[in-house]
Order: sequence, then C-alpha cells, then structure tokens
Amino acid sequence: MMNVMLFGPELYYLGAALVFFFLSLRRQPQVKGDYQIALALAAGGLVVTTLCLCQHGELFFKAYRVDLFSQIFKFALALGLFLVLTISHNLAQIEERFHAEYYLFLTTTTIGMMMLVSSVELLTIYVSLELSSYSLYILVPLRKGDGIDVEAGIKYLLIGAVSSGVMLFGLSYIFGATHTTYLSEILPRLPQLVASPIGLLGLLLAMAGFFFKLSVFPFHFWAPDVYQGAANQVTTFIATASKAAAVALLLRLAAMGVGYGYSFTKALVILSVVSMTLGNLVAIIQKDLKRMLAYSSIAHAGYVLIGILTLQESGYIAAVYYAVAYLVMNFTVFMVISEVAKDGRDLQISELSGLWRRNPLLSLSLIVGLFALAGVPPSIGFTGKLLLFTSAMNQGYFWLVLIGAVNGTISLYYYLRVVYASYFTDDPSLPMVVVSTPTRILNYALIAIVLGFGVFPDRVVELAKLAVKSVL
Amino acid sequence: MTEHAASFPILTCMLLSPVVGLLILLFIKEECHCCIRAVSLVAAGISLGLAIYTFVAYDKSLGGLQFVEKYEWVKTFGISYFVGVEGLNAPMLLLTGIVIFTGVLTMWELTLRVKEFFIFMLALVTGVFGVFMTYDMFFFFLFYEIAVVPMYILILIWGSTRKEYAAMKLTLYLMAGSGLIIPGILMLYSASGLNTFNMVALHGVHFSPWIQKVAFILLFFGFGVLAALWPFHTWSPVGHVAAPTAVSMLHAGVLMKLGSFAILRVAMFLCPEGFQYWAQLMSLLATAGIVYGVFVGLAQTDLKYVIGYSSVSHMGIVILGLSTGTVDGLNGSVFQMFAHGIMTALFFSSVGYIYDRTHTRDIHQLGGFSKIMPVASAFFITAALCGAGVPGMASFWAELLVFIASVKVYPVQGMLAIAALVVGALFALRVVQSTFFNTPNPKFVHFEDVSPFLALPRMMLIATLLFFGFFPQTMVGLIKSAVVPFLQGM
Amino acid sequence: MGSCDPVLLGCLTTVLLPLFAFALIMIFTWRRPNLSLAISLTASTVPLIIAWTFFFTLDVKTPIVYNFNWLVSDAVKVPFGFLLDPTSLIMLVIVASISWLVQVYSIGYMGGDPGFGRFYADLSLFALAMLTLVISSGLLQLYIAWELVGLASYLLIGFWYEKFSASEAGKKAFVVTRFGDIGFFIGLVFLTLFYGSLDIATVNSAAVAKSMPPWLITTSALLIFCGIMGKSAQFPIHVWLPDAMEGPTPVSALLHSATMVAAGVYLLTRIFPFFAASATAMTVILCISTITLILSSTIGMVATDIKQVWAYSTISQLGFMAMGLAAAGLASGTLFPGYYHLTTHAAFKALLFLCSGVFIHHFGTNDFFTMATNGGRKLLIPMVTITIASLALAGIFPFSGFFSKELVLTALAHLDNKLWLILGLFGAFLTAYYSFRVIFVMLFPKPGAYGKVPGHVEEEAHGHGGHGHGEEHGVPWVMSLPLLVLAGFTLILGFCQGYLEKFLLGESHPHAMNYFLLVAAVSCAVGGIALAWFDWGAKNAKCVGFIQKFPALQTFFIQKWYMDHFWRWFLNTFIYGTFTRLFTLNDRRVVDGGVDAVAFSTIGSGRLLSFIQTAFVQLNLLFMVLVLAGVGLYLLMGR
Amino acid sequence: MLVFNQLETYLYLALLLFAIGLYGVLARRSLIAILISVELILNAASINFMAFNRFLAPHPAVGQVITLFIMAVAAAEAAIALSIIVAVYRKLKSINIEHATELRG
Repeated sequence: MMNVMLFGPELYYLGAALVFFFLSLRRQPQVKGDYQIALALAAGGLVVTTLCLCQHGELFFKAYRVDLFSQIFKFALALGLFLVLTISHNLAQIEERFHAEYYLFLTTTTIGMMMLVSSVELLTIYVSLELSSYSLYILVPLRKGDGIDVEAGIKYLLIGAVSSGVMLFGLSYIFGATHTTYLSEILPRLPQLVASPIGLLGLLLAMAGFFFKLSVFPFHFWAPDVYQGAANQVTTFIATASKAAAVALLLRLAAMGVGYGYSFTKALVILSVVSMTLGNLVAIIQKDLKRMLAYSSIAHAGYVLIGILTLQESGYIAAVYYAVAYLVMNFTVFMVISEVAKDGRDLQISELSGLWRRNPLLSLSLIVGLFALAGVPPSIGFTGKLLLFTSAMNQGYFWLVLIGAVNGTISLYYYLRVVYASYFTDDPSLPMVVVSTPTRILNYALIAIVLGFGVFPDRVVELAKLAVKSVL
Repeated sequence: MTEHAASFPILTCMLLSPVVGLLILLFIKEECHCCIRAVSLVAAGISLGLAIYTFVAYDKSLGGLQFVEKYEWVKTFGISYFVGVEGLNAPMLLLTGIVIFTGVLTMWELTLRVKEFFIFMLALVTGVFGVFMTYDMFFFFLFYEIAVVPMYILILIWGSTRKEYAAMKLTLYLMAGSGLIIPGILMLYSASGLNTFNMVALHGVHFSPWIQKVAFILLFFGFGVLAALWPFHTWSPVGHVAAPTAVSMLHAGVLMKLGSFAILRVAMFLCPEGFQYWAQLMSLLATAGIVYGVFVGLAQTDLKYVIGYSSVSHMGIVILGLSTGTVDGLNGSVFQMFAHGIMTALFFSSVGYIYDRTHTRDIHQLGGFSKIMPVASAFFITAALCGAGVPGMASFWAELLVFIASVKVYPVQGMLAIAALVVGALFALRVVQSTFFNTPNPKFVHFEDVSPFLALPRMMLIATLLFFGFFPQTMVGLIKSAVVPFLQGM
Repeated sequence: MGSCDPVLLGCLTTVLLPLFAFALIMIFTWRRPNLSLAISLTASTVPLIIAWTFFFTLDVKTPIVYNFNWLVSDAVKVPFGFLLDPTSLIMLVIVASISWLVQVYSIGYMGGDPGFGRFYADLSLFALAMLTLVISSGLLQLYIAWELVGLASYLLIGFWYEKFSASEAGKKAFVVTRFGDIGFFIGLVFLTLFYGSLDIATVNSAAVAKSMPPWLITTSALLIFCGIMGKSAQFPIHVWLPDAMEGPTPVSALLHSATMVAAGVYLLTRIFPFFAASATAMTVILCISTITLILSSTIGMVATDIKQVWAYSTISQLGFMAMGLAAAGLASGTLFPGYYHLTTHAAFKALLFLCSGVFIHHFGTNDFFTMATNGGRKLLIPMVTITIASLALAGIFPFSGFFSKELVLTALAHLDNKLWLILGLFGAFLTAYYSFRVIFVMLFPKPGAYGKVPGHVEEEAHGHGGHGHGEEHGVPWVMSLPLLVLAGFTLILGFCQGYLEKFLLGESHPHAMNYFLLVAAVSCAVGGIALAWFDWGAKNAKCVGFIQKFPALQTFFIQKWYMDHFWRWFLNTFIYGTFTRLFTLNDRRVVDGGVDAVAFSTIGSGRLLSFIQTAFVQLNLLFMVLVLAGVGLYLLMGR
Repeated sequence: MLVFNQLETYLYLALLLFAIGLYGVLARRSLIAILISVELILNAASINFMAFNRFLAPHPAVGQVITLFIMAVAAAEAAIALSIIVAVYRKLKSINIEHATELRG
C-alpha cells in the first residue's frame, strides 16, 4: 500500500494515459468532451502530486528514489501539464482526430519525466529519458502544416537519438569503470572515474544526453527548429516542463557527486558561458517569436548551469528556484502567444503590434513575462538570477557572473523589442483578441505569481532548500 | 552606526503609498481621468508629506539611523528588509517627494493613455524611494532597477523626439551599468563571508584592498552611468529630449541622483580604500564632465539638450564633491544633488509647458516669451539663474562647498571647475536671451500664460530653491550629521 | 544675539525691507504700477532714514560687528553679519540716498512703461544686494551680495528685453563681470583655506598678513582684484560698461556710475590693508587703473552718444580712484583720497546721468548733437545742473571734484616715479576736455555744423522703448527734484572734506598745500576746458575735435581701442570656435558613436553566430560531435 | 590467451561500431540509413555492456538485462522514427535529409 502511495503520481498518470488511449480509439472524436476530461484529469494529477508531496522511500531495488526533491519536481511537472492543457482549448493546428493522442502523449511524456526526476540508476534514467523523449518526438509532427513540422520532428528525433545513443555509449563505459549502475555507488567514486580516461570519456558522453534535454550548447541545435516547427502548445510543454525535468536530473547527478575535479567544472563553466552568450546574441536577430524564445531558452540553460556547477547547496537551491521560476515565466509568455495566435500559426514579433489595444491584459502579462525572463525586478526571474549569481560568486566565479550580468543586458534588448512591438506599434488591421474568463483569471494568477514570488521569495527558497537537503 | 527603531512604520508607508495608488489605478476606468489624477496626486502627496515629516523629525543630535525597520526576508541568502533614514538620504527622500508631487501636477493636462502613464510613473517612484531608504544591497539593487526600467515605457509611449532610439539607448545603457553593479555587489557579499546583504553589517567588514579596488571601480562605473558620469553621459541628453515633461523631471531630477547617491552609499561606504585608490580618477572624470558639459551645452539649440548637458555638468560637480572625500565636499555634493534635482525639475517643467503649447524647442524659433507668457518665462529664468550659480538659490551653496573642498584637495581640477562656471553662465543666459527676450515670434503670440493652478507646482519648486538658498543650514546641518560619522567610518 | 538692539534692528530692516519689496512686487503686484511704486518707495525711504541716522548718531570709533551663523560646514563657515564702521557707513549713506533719489526720479522717467512694476522690483533687488554688500561683515557674504548686484544689473540693463541690443548688453555685462568674479572667487577660496576665516577684520589684520607667505597674499590680492576689474570696469574687461548704457538712464545713473561700479573700488578700500600688504599687487593695480584712465578718457573724447561719454568718463574716474588707492597703498598713504573721490564722484556722476536722462527723455535721442540742435538748453534746470556736474567732473574750484582730484593727485605725487602723476594730470586734462565738449555743444549749438562729426547721425528718434515725449510740457518735479538735491551735494561735498576725513580716519591731518601740484591740476582742467571751447564752443569753432588732426588715432579711439573686437574675436575663436566645436564633435562622433558602434557590433555578431544553425541537421550534428571531441581533448589534457 | 577471450577486443569492436554508426549518421543522406546508423551506435553500447558484464561485473545479470532493455527501447525508437519518416515522406515526397532544410538561422 505504501508503495502505491510512493508511486502514486506515476500510476495516476498511467491511468490517465490509458483513458486517453481509449478515447483515441473512438471513430469520431468529441473535441470538447475530450478536452474537459483532459483538463479534469490534469487537475486531479495536481491534487495527487500535492498529496504525495511528502512521500519518501525507495522502490525497485533502490533504482527509484522518492524524496521531497523528486516530489516537488513531480508537482512542477504536473503543474506544467495542467497549465499547458489550460491553453490547449483551441488546438487549431492539430487535427481533431489526433487530439486524444495529443493528450495521451503529453501524459506519457509527463510520466517519463516524473520517473526521470526520481530515478537514481543508469538504466532507469535511460529508459525514462527515452520515454519522455519519444512522446515528444511524436508530438512535434502532430501539427498540420507545410512540412516544417515534420522537418522539426525529424531533426528533433535525429539529434535526440544520436545524443541518447552517445549517452548510452558513455554509460556503458561508466558501467565498465565502476561495475555498477547505481548512482549512489557511482558518484562517490567520481574522483577515480574522472582520473581514468575511460571513466572521463564515459562521463563526458553521458553528459550529452542530459544536456540535450536542457538544450545546453552544443546540444542545442534542435531547440530553435523544434520550437518553431511544433504546435504552440507542444512548444510550451517542451519549453517549460521538460526543462524542469532536465534540471532535476542534472541536479541529482551534481548533488550526489563528490567533486568533479577542477577541469571538468571548468569545462562546464565554458559550456554555460557559451550557451548564454550564443543564445542571447542569436536571439537578437530572430523575427519569429517562438524561435527567439528558443534561443533565449538556450541562454537560460546556461544560467541554470551556473547554479549547478557551483556544486554547492546554495547553488542547487538557486537552480531549483530558477527552474521553477523559468517554468512559470516562460509559460506566461507562451500562454500569451497561443492566445494571440488563435489559429495556432507561428507568431512573428511584428504580429504582436497593438496588443495593448487588442487586449490590455495579455499585453500586461506579456510584459511581465518578458521582463521576468530578462531578469528585471520585481520579478521571479530577477530574484532567481540574482540568487544564481550570488552562489556563483560565493564560489569565486567572478568572470562567470560578470559575463552573465552583461548577457542579461544583451537579452534585455530583444525582450524589449517584443515589448516595443506589443506596446508602441499599432496596426489597425489586426483584430481584437478576446480571452475567456478562465484565461483571464489565469493571467492574473500568473502575474501575481511572477511578481509576488519575486518580491517574497522566502517560501520558495525554503522549500527548495528542503528539497536539496533531501537529495544531499 | 546607531539604529533607532521606528515606533510607526513610516518609511514603509512612504514606500507603499505609490504602490497602493498604483494598485488602485489598475482598477479605475481608463476614461475617468480626474479620478486617476486625483488618486496619483494623493499617493504622491502622502509620500511627500511623510518625506517632509522625516526630514523635519529627524533628530540631528541623536544622529545615526532613525525610523529603522528591519525584517528577515530570505534567511538562506541573508536578505533582509532594512530601511532607515539618516542625514544623507533624508534630503533625497524629500527631493523625491517634491519632484513626484510637482510632476503629477505638471502632467495634469495629459490625455493620452493617462492611466498607464501614472501607473508606470508611480512604479518608478516606488523604486526611487526604495533605493534612497534601503540599507540592504539586495533591495537596493532591486529598487534601483525598478526605478530604471519604467523609463523605457514612459519615454516610448509619451516621448517626443527620436523616442525609440532614445528609450532603447537609455535602457540598455543603464542596464549595462547594472551589469557591472551585480558583480560588484556580489563580490562584496561573498568576500565578506557574513552571508548578508545588510550594508551596515558589511560596512564593519574590512575587505582586502584588491577586492575593494575592483568592487569600487565596478560600482563606480555601474552607478556612474546613471549619474551621467563623463564619458558615459550620452544617454542622458538624448533621454531628456525624448522623455515627456514629468518623466524628464523625475529622470534628471531624481534618477540621476540615484547614481551619485549609490556611489556614495554603496561604493564609498563599503570600499573606503578602493575610494582612496580611485579618488583621483573620480575627480578627473568629474571635472571633464563639468567642463565638457558646459561647452557642449553652448552649442545646442534644443532647449532640452541644453538642459541635458547642464545636468551633465552639474552632476559632474556632485561627483567632484564626492571625490574630495572631505566633509565640505560631501556636504556640498549631497546638497547639490538636492538642489540640482529641484532646479532641473523646474527647468523641465517650464520647458514642458512651453513645448506643449508651441511644439518646438528650437531656441531660434522661440523668442520674446517674456512678453507672451511672463510667468512661465519667469520660472525658466529663475531656473537658469540657479543653474548659473546665482546666490540666493540652493545650488549656489552646494557649489560653493564643493568648489572650496575641491580646490583644497585637487587644486587644478577645482579651479577648472570654477572656471567652467563662467561658460555655464554664458550658456544659461544665451538660452534665456534667445528664448525669452528679443521680439516675440508672431506664431506664438496668441498663447496664454500659465494658469495659477499649473503655476502652483513650479512655485513650489522655486520656493524650495529659495528656502534652502536663504537657510542653507537647515540642509547642511542635517547632511553634516551623517557625513561626519560617514567619513570617520572611512 | 540681542535682536532688541536698535542698531541691529536697523541693519536688518535696511537689508530685509527691499527684499520683501522685491518679493511682494514680483509675486503679487507686478501688474499694478502704483502699488508696486508705493511698496518700493517705502522700502527705499526707510533705509535712507536709517542710513542717515546711523551716519550722524552712531559712534563707530570701534566698529560695530554682528555675526550670525549662516552656513557652518566643516572648513567652510559662512557668517551672516553686519559691520558698521566709517567706511561702510559713508558708502551706506551714498547708496541709500542715490537709490532713493533715482527711485523718485524714475517715477517720472519710467512713467507709463509697461514694465513699471518689474522695474521697481529690480530696483529693490538692487537696493537689497547693494546695501548688504556695503555693510556685510565677511567677504563671502560680500561676494554673495556682489553676485546679486550683478544679477540686478543684468535684469536692469536688459530691462527692455524686446530690444536685442539691450538683452545682448545685459548678457555681456553679466558674463564679463562673472569672468572677473571667477578670479575673485578663487581668491576667496585661497583665503578660506589659508586664513580660515573671511571675516573682514581678520583679512585686514596686519598680524595675520605677517604670518602668511607673501606669494599667497599677492596671488589672492590679484585674484580678488580680477573681481574688482570686472565690477569696476577696469581695462581690459571694461567693455561691458558702455554697452550697459542700453538700460534705462536712471539705472545707468544708479548702477553704472554711482554705486554698483563703485562697489569694486569700495571693496578695494574695504580690505585696503590686505591689498597694501603686497606691493606687487598694488603696482599691478596702479598700472591697470592708469591704462583704464587714459583709454577711457580718449574714447570719451570722440563719443557722440551722451550716455557713452559719461560711461567712459565713469570708467576713467573709477580708474582714477583705483590709482589713488594704489598710490596710497604704495606710498603708505591713507585710503582717504580714493574713497573721497568715490564719494564726490557718486554725487556728480549720478547728477550727470540724471540730467542726460532728462534730455533723452525729452528729445527721444541719445545723441547730444541732436539734442543741442533741437534746443536742449531751453530746459533750464537740467542745463544748469549738468553744467555744475561737468565743472565738478572737470575739477574746477569750488566744486567737489576739485578737492577730491586734488587729493588723488597729491597721493600720486607721493610716488617716487612721477610718470604716474603726469599720466594722472593728462587724464584730468582729457576729462575736462570731453566733459566740456558736451557742455559747449549743448550750450552753443551750431546746427548743420555737426555733419562731419564722426559717429553722429542726423536721423532721429530711436530712443528707448518709444519714449519720445512732446516738447511742450517742461520737466516734471519728480525728475527735477533729484537733480537739485544732487547739485546741492556736488556743491557742498567739497567742503566736507575735513569732516569726512575725520570721520573716516579718526583724525584729519592738515594737508601741506603743494602749490605746484595745485597749479598744474587747475591748469590742466582749465586747459581742457579752453581747448573744448575752441573746438566746440567759440563762435568760429570748427566743431571738430582736435583729434581730427590725427585720423589714425581718431579711428582708433572711435573703435574703442578695438577692445570689443578683441573680445568678440576671442569668444568666437576660442570658446565657440575651438572648445565648443571640438567637444561637440567629440560628443557626437567619438563618445556617442562609440556606444552605438558597440551596440551594432553586438547585433552583427548575433547575425554572424546564427550561421552555426544551418539547415542541414547533419552539419549541426557534426559540429556537436566536434565540440564534444574538443571538450574531451581539453579534459584529457587538463587531467 | 585467445584474442576473443579478452575485454579489449570487444571494447575495440564496440568502438569501431560506434564510429561507423557515427559516421553513418553524419554522412548518409537517407533517413533510413541514418536510422540504421543510430541503431549501430546503440548496438555498440550493448556490446560494451555485455563485454563489461562478461569480464568484470560482480553481478553477471546486470549487463544482460541492460542489453535487453536497450533492444526493446531501440525497437520502440525504430517504430517512432519510421512513423515520422513516413510522415516526412508524405509531406516532403522524399526521405532525403537534404530536402528537409526549411528551418535555419
């Protein structure tokens, strides 16, 4: 019985997936009905994850660890799913007969990520990673369209497959070097591992898979194409939930490890610097909003990496805080996108013009979201960034912080371009945007969260602290 | 520094009254301008009243930090909500109160997107108040950015000349500044090892000289950008020109002071040795700014450009005063921050009034306004004379103190700065002559003069200038009560 | 601080009443002429009474000093206070009386001017500033008042601001005097830093001077003298004063002849011991003032604008006073000669201007040849008084000018180098000549004969603000009363010499009459007048100055020694031409351009980097693998 | 010692396989071929696992279990990949990677 509670969320979503599976078998789909069911199930999932929040224990021969850390991330994932579903009421870009499958695969990938955040054994990690990825591979080309969707899908698949293959190869070396697949046994031996060339190679190759999810340079190539090619809602999910999962995985690896050695951390520093710089610089010249956000996500991956590579409790706390923050603020922006692009088209930045007139509330949320992403106070993003930098500085990464701060300035430029388009240009031809009452409430809630937790971060930080403690 | 807790959370109220006003505005209909104006005026009025109260009620003999409020905010990272008043920031709070209040009055005639305007303006003011009153570096920086960012929107929607360029330039420039500030602040935070952002606590730490030098220069340039420190000043004239009246007032009047105040409060306060090391550079840049500003201002034909460059020059005086590191110099420069704030506010409000009517700021097209609108021009001329350093105005005393101190410490720079005065006078009078004297431009003769109601805010500003011009001790005594321990702390 | 003390109360009233008047008029009543007039007159009458009562009743053998803290910073302490001693009392009386007279006079002169209220407000501002300056106890306070006086002068010169020349002149006056004040200010800063206090007693005390290094005293003395040069229009920055005549004539009478410009000389007497402590400084002062004297008298000879003539004569007389003081300082004499000349000069020069004002007001022109042709001499009172004043100016017995000039020349005679004396005499000669040139032209007009007078133009009635009044009505009493009063002063002041000297120095030494000098002086004066008579007055006069014989010189003088040209050139070349242009260019191109360049290069680099993201997924994969390999190599190396 | 009875052999073999797979992925233009190359990479990993398991793992089952899992996962992957490739073919009328070059920059 206890075990059931431990495995509660996963089981619940498994059930949900079954439900969707059966729904998808029907001849003629009832779009509305399916949507309501999906929403209800996602809401239920929220409840379940909340109930299971304080579980802790181990399953499947210690291959599966349930602790506050994993539970919090499961909650975050459930939240992400729920939020994505709330903006899925008009899946204009996905054929109606595929809606059920859309829900199904969203659920399965959620399961995969949930397993990912609490798996502490190489094989489990691999399997759950693949589970989460494969569903996404399918979700991307679900979109109607003129080819860029399948192109995005195939690119995603190829890059994903290659990097997971490389990771697997690396894992095999790790296994060879340590004769075990349990993180709890591998990570304490890290020093020897890093010392031996084969172990080092393995570790490096393994990193490929983990960084691929987070779209850290140089595993970022899928991000722009997929963000642009996939349907807005799918992009939203990729941009929010799956990032959180990836952060969780990396945090586990980092937190359980005992010192990766100087040069390895150095390499990580370089990677993080390159990703944030590259992401920000390239984002400047983007015209397609989603593509721009893809690059910004690359940059943000670099930021999160800062927190992880400090290898300090404060850094992990900051990273957790930032992951959750990123989920919320990024979602705010994507929510606006999918609300504005009712027909699910790819939004050019210029198409936001006159948003303050067409729908003031949305434009407000957009500004809040973007400023949060840019790290402008008083927002959750600002606080998160500052905490990250603080922890990095505590480790003496002065240049890292300096570069990060300068990058913040650069990023502000392209966020401001969006703000400019939405607030100061106006195109009378563009129609008004009407939003339903729930969406309006959602808007208010998001704004409140983004600003509120930016000014009163204490609660979240304390929670993150507990979570990290539970991992250490 | 001794701390005296507040019996009543007066500073928090001062900080929150704009926030509350802002929240109320969110739920007022865009159409009913009167309520919007009224609400924002009341919000501004409350904070002004409280600011005046703190200014008057601050006990000089007691000294130290007063009206202190302190709450744990984020334990893990040692962030605490810690506000207080001492001789250094009491004048700044007063300045902010006055400028925002008059600013709201000045924008009374605004009709375009009124609601948003006042919302963003109040947001900005919240930030400014916060910066001036907080003693926690985290909140300091937080408020600092809150104060800076709304400028972008304010300029972009309600601005005039080349506003896209100006707004983007200003924002990025200042953000680049904060890009330097973050590492500086965090350096001190981590080097202290106390795991606290509390400045008073950090002040107790003795940082290694190397840390101090690096941190100081980072903070100095980072904040200096906002203080229009030469050669990082080019955003300011452009920004002033583009910004709408009240925003120019707030911006030149208060925001630029944030920069210099922050240099004083954070950089000098926490890195005394760094200051000693870089003081010479500070004085050089400041002098360059003073001389440079007046000369470039001499060539401008756009009223607001002229004022913008005069601000560059006057802020140079502020920095010069800081760089002396003497009681006189600091008294002078804090006083100058205040005086210049009021003066520029007056400048911009009068220019704004004329510009709203004539829609030109080219001094060659304007002319003879003393005949067309005597009162408005009287306001401007008063400001111009104040800028030229005529006695009887607050800024005269400030400049006097700064100059004497600077000649004492840096003879060459000091004398150069003094010599720049004559050019300053020349360009102030040049503008006054070509705008307000000579024969009126027939295009503009039909415009009516400032109505008594609209004259009210300008009157308030002039009254402030004159009051502190005649009774400088009220201000200097207060500032001194903080400066002396400040310098002893260094 | 016993505020019940009547003397203190008096001082405060003297200073504060005009302030209130100014504020009241400026804020409330500037649209209401009569009310403003009433306020302003009250505010100038009371100080007048106070001043005279002080002068007669107060015993100031030991100076009466009041000091309150105005501003106390660390090293900088600015007291606000009053110092009543003979020097300040005499000046106080002069200022109070003349400003009162001028205010009365202006009732008639400015009557009906749209800016009537503003005019009186500005006059009150001036009164406030000037009175504060006179009785201030510290140099810093004096400096502040000094600046305020400059402000008042700026406002009053540019009173008719629609006239471009007027506003230009106002600007010029302010900026040029400011130019001098820079030196003054720096000097004060030096004193503050070294002396510690700017209290006049301290600055004057010989003991302190002893303790200071001489270079310091010389430097600061010279720096302070820069301020004096500006205010008292000494060469080479005298150029503002002639232009300042653009202002209404009462203003010229009050500010630019009698009181304000005398403030410089007053300062010289105020801290005379301090200056006297440095011989070098005194020599420099002597040279400059002598140059000023000669320069301005020569220009005065050829001016055709009556106010210009008096303006240059003012400059020359100020130079003369400065000479007297400097000479006294060098020859360890007393400050009395210079100061006495200041006193008498104040009276007769104000008188001269007021009279000219009457003519200008009447005929609507400044050109005295035109006045003469239009029958200037018909105006009896002005004509008589102006003649008296000119006699005084020329230094004819028994008018006040005679005595004061005599004293100054005596002081000059005490110098070993007699060159100064000769130059002084030459100056006196010129003075007599140009003043009587005016008088004779006015008295014995020869219409038609003035055609070839350089600078004189026949066409008429530019006037000032359109004040061409009809010929018919005579001179209103408000305008003639001050003339008579001043004429009275001009007559009696000469005989008050002993009394004044006693009052000023405590004891009056009987002057050993130097008969040679006396003769020389008188002959100079008479010679000048005679020459003027032959040139302009006599029946068969050619009505051309003797200077006509030297055309080069004449043009040189008419071009005012090319000083204006010089300054204009200086301004254009250096201020506008060089610094402003360079700095502005630098600002646009280098500083701002640099910033923009950074921004654009950032964007460009973004565009460049975006090529990494090719459309061929395999290239991306290759890149990925390569980077991975690179990192791997790095790690293996770094191990 | 027989050459096929020592670890290195298998490791080199796996490495070779991995290299081939990688080369295929980077060089081949047909999606199917690329897919096959990916499978090769996975197989290389499996060989590693088996080899390590055979020669120096404490617990003899682990490697085999992993390999089984890899097979299953690879199968799933192939299925998904093929389905997407079919979709690609439907829309682009080609399975040549060079024709999927819309998204860039």
